[in-house]
Amino acid sequence: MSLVELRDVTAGYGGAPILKGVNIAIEASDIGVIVGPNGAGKSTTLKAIFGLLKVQEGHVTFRGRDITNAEADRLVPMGLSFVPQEHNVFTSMTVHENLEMGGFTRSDDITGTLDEVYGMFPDLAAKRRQKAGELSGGQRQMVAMGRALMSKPSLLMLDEPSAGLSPRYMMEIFEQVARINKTGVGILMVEQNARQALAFATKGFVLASGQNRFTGTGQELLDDPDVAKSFLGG
Amino acid sequence: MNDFIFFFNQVVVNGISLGSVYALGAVGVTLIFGILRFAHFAHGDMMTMGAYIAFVLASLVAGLGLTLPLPTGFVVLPFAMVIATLIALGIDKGFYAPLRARGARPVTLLIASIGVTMMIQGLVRLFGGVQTRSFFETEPKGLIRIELPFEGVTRPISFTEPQLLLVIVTAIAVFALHFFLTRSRLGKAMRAMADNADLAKVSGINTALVIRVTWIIAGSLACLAGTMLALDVSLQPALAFNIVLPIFAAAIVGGLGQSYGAIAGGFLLGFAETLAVFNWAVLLRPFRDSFPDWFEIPANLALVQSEYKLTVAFVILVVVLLVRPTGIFKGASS
Amino acid sequence: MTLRYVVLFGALFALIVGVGVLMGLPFTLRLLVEAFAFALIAMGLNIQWGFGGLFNFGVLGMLMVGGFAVTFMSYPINEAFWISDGPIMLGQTLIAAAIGAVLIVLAHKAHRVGVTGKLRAAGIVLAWFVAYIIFRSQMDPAASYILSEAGWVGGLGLPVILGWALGGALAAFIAFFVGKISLGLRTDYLAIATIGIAEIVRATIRNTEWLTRGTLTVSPIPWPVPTPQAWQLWGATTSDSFIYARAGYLALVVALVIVALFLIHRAYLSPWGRMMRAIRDNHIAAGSMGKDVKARQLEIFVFGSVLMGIGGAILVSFGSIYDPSSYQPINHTFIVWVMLIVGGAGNNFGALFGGLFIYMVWLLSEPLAQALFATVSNWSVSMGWHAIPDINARSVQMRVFVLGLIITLALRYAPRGLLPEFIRRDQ
Amino acid sequence: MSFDAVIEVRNVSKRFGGLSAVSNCSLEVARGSITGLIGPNGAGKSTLFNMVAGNFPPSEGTIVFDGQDITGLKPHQLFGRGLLRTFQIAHEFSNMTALENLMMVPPDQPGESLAQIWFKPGVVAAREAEVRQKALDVIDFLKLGHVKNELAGNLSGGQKKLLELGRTMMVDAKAVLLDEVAAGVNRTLLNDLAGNIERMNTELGYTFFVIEHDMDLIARLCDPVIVMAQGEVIAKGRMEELRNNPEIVEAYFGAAVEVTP
Repeated sequence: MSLVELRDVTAGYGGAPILKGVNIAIEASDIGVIVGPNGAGKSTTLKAIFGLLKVQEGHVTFRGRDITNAEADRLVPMGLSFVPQEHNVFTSMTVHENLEMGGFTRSDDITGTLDEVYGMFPDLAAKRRQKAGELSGGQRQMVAMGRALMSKPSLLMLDEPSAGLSPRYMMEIFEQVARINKTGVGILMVEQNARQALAFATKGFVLASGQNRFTGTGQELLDDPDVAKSFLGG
Repeated sequence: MNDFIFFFNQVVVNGISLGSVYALGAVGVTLIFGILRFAHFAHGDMMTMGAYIAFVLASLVAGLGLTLPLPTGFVVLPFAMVIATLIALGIDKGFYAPLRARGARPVTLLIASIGVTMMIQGLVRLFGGVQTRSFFETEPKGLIRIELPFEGVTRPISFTEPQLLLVIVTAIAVFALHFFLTRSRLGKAMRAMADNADLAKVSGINTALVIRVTWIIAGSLACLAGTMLALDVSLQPALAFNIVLPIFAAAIVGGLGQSYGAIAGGFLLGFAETLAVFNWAVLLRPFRDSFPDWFEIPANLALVQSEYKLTVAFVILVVVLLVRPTGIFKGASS
Repeated sequence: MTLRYVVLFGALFALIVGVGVLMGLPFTLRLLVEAFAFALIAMGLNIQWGFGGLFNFGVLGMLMVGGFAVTFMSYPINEAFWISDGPIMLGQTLIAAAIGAVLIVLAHKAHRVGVTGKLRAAGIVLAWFVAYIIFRSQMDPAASYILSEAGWVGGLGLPVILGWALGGALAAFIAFFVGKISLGLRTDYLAIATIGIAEIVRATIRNTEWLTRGTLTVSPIPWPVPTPQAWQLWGATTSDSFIYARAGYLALVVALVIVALFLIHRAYLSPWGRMMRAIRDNHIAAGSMGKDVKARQLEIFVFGSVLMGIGGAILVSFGSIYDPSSYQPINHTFIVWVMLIVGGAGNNFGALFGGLFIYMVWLLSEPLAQALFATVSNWSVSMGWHAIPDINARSVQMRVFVLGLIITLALRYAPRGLLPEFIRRDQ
Repeated sequence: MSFDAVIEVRNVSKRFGGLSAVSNCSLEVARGSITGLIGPNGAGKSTLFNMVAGNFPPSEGTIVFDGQDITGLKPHQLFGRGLLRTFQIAHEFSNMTALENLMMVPPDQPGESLAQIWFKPGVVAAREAEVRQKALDVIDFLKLGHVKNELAGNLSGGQKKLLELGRTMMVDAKAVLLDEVAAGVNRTLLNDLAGNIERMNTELGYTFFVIEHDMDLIARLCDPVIVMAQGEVIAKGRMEELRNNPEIVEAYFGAAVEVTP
């Protein structure tokens, strides 16, 4: 049984659908990466899983349970977590409060998880009383990831975590993602920097125009000349 | 010295009272704007409605013939706030929630709040009548005078009991709100949603619950502000509708969505109004001997005539909108 | 769609006939004159909100300005004022205002001579303050002099139609400055700013007694058509005279509304309307397609306000009394919004229908509510309980509630109104 | 080619608060060319584009269009000088039909003045007929005839993009800024779109300045291509050359990251 699975999902914001029958499946051990040209429906796929837009046809399951069009406040306690691409921190709140909000749905003690997150991102520990809006782009991305980890997810979804970051931060983020995955958290992320992302993905999905174009392990896709030609810029 | 006490009684006491009412109202407006992203125009009438609820409860209690150490209208306030809160939740469920569910634009909700304003006004006048009433028909309004132990000072510092209570409850409400927003889980969730509603949702925050809490706070603060205003002046159907615009001005001047800004804006406007209509000639009189003979102190040196008191708020509002549209504290944008 | 127009306007006509039979001709004519005046005002708001997407909560201010204009223009000349020193003192006030204006303009232009930043801002604030002091130093004595010597300025004794025109012009003049100040604001700020400015206008007109007589009210204001008294002089019976006079007034107003509707609708169907809808839909794209968004929004704001000013003037002439205290946001701003939302924003005929229909509902609900309350009260008495106190005062409040209910229901169930904006398809 | 540049960006910088989005950028767009602008997300392409289009002024530097300084001019003023833009997310007038979307474009229509509408209806009608014919021609050119009476808001993403392109054809533009025309457009329609851009360039003499993520489209249309990274221009040349330049490939496409999963 897959951790999360999309079967023939058609979804959109009303009007013409953006996803037209997308299939994706991820295990808990996987780092899944969705790549493809702009407008292919990559981010839309994540939003469809997280109930942020309407799934018109098809099904989304999480550990075998149907979560099609479930609301986020139900999904987070189940173990799903999502880091949006933009506006992914509470700018007027401190780093610490941002993390607390990540653990909002938990009724148990969150201090242990807080320490883990600070251990994972030492930069943040030093700035815990600072407003998130005053941080640099890379630090914000860490706050956003830390917030998403506070709910102790078993599936972490990231929408272009490297967007707008300098190469140093990008590497750091990718390394953290790989490390998080090793603790048993399934990863599903969307990336523009397709090569780097596919290089460490266990599963890659190339979408175009709202449909699956190629699926395989990251290495298979990198080696596929068709993929390289159309989507990796030769 | 007497003249300075006059200044104190006229400006400081009135400024604080008016500022407190504005602040309590503006906090409600700003919270609703922060969470629901629309200008809730019916807020002033929710204040009036709250005052009428308190009035009815006070009449019932007075009918029991109890004598209380504090004004009856003040004692029944907690009960009135509960009722007003329930009504506020009902209004949201009946009139705003369906529009939100449809994804209506904020301006549609603003127009809907005009409809709610009219309904409340109609009902208040229907059941409460159009005449002016007083909470102090059956009991005296306490007056506090503090004689200063200086030589030649004949005029005491004076303010009324409701004014004192108003300042106390405003301070308590502001501190309670501060602790709620910064310390409690739900308060932080509210700030989170005001900051970034989509991300709050993604974090698993129950946004419907936050909206309910917002109405509970806004509704009870509106009832508090309305009742305290009615205790201070008098109760009439147009009580708060007349000050809903200064309240909005206070919220905007403070930066819409900013609770502390709203409090600051409220006091700023309260003082601006009382200072603008104060007759500054009073303060010049003690020095009349030191002026040359040809200089005659004009009888009235008020910056604006008292008829234009309310327009002071709008002038400040318009200037703020022109110079710094996000308010003195940076406001949320919709 | 055409059927919908026929049915709605047919029903409206039937309603008018029904009212005529039940309530008598004089009442119906009065209702129609006022309803058509409000339809004109609703059409003005439709231009601003329906065509341009500009939120105007200051309708009341425009109506008051229109009312003042026609009062000033058409009321007989007050000899006592003109023979006094009043005109000279007002002239001095005008000069003082001009000096103040020059000061302010100079302060604004200080950056040309190198004064910038905070210093310039301080200069501007100081200039406004000094200008205000200079103005008040002349205005206050002039005002109290006129009040004591002549009572007030009086009118100009010119034809009423000129007063209506001045109402439109004065409203346009004020709308221009209001628009300059506030049109860049977001919708919710614009709403508060316009209502704030309207309140300033209201406070000013109410309190400048030397010019408007303030709360003392001005009457009788002349009519543009023969009055009932004139008809009586010509031999008509009292009851007939009211019918003739009001019918004459109604004919004039209806003619005006038809001309306005024709002109507005023509503009709406032309490239002008297309451009305005484009700006409303997406002002960023319209700007990048070469449309001067700011200037066009100002144009539309002024255009709509002209109709409101004229409408306000018509109402005051008809009532024959100018009472600044009678203006209330509910009766003069919110009701116009109800008319437009229920009728259909963006559709001229929707505004016309909404204006006529809602005004009739508004006016008719008063006697209906009174009858209802009287019945309930009688029933209460017959049951041995108390009668309802102040029936008349309370029952009129019923209609405020009903109006609020109508607009919220309309927003929920017919958000585009009874006659929605239509799509123009090419043949 | 620099002696006949339509757009010249000279030492332009833009800062938002403390963040520097574009720093000291200079580039040129030659008359009659289709110049591409590529770079990773956050490279400052859109910021640069918005400054050229007049959406906000640069913090420093000048922008020259057709030999004249246009720094700080507003979009509607640039339109009057023949500089047009499309938007990454189509900015259609959603409550107007496709045809109306085109017909609103031509500047100085007599029918945009109330006085002309009321007092010179003949002039207005005559011009309106011309504008309509022109719009119908553009609709035909773009093969949108079947949706001309559809509300623009109801069109598909690709059709909206075509409509945006069509709006630029309603006037004689000297240069058109295309902001990610390929985003959200399916392959078949993209082919049409690219074909239309090529035709507009060769047959009608339009100059294009294009931001694009779709490498196929860039390779097909653009010469030269300018590469931006971290707020600076790092290279300019033909697409084939850039693809073979390892430094560019690393900056833009990125080197493979050695992370063991």
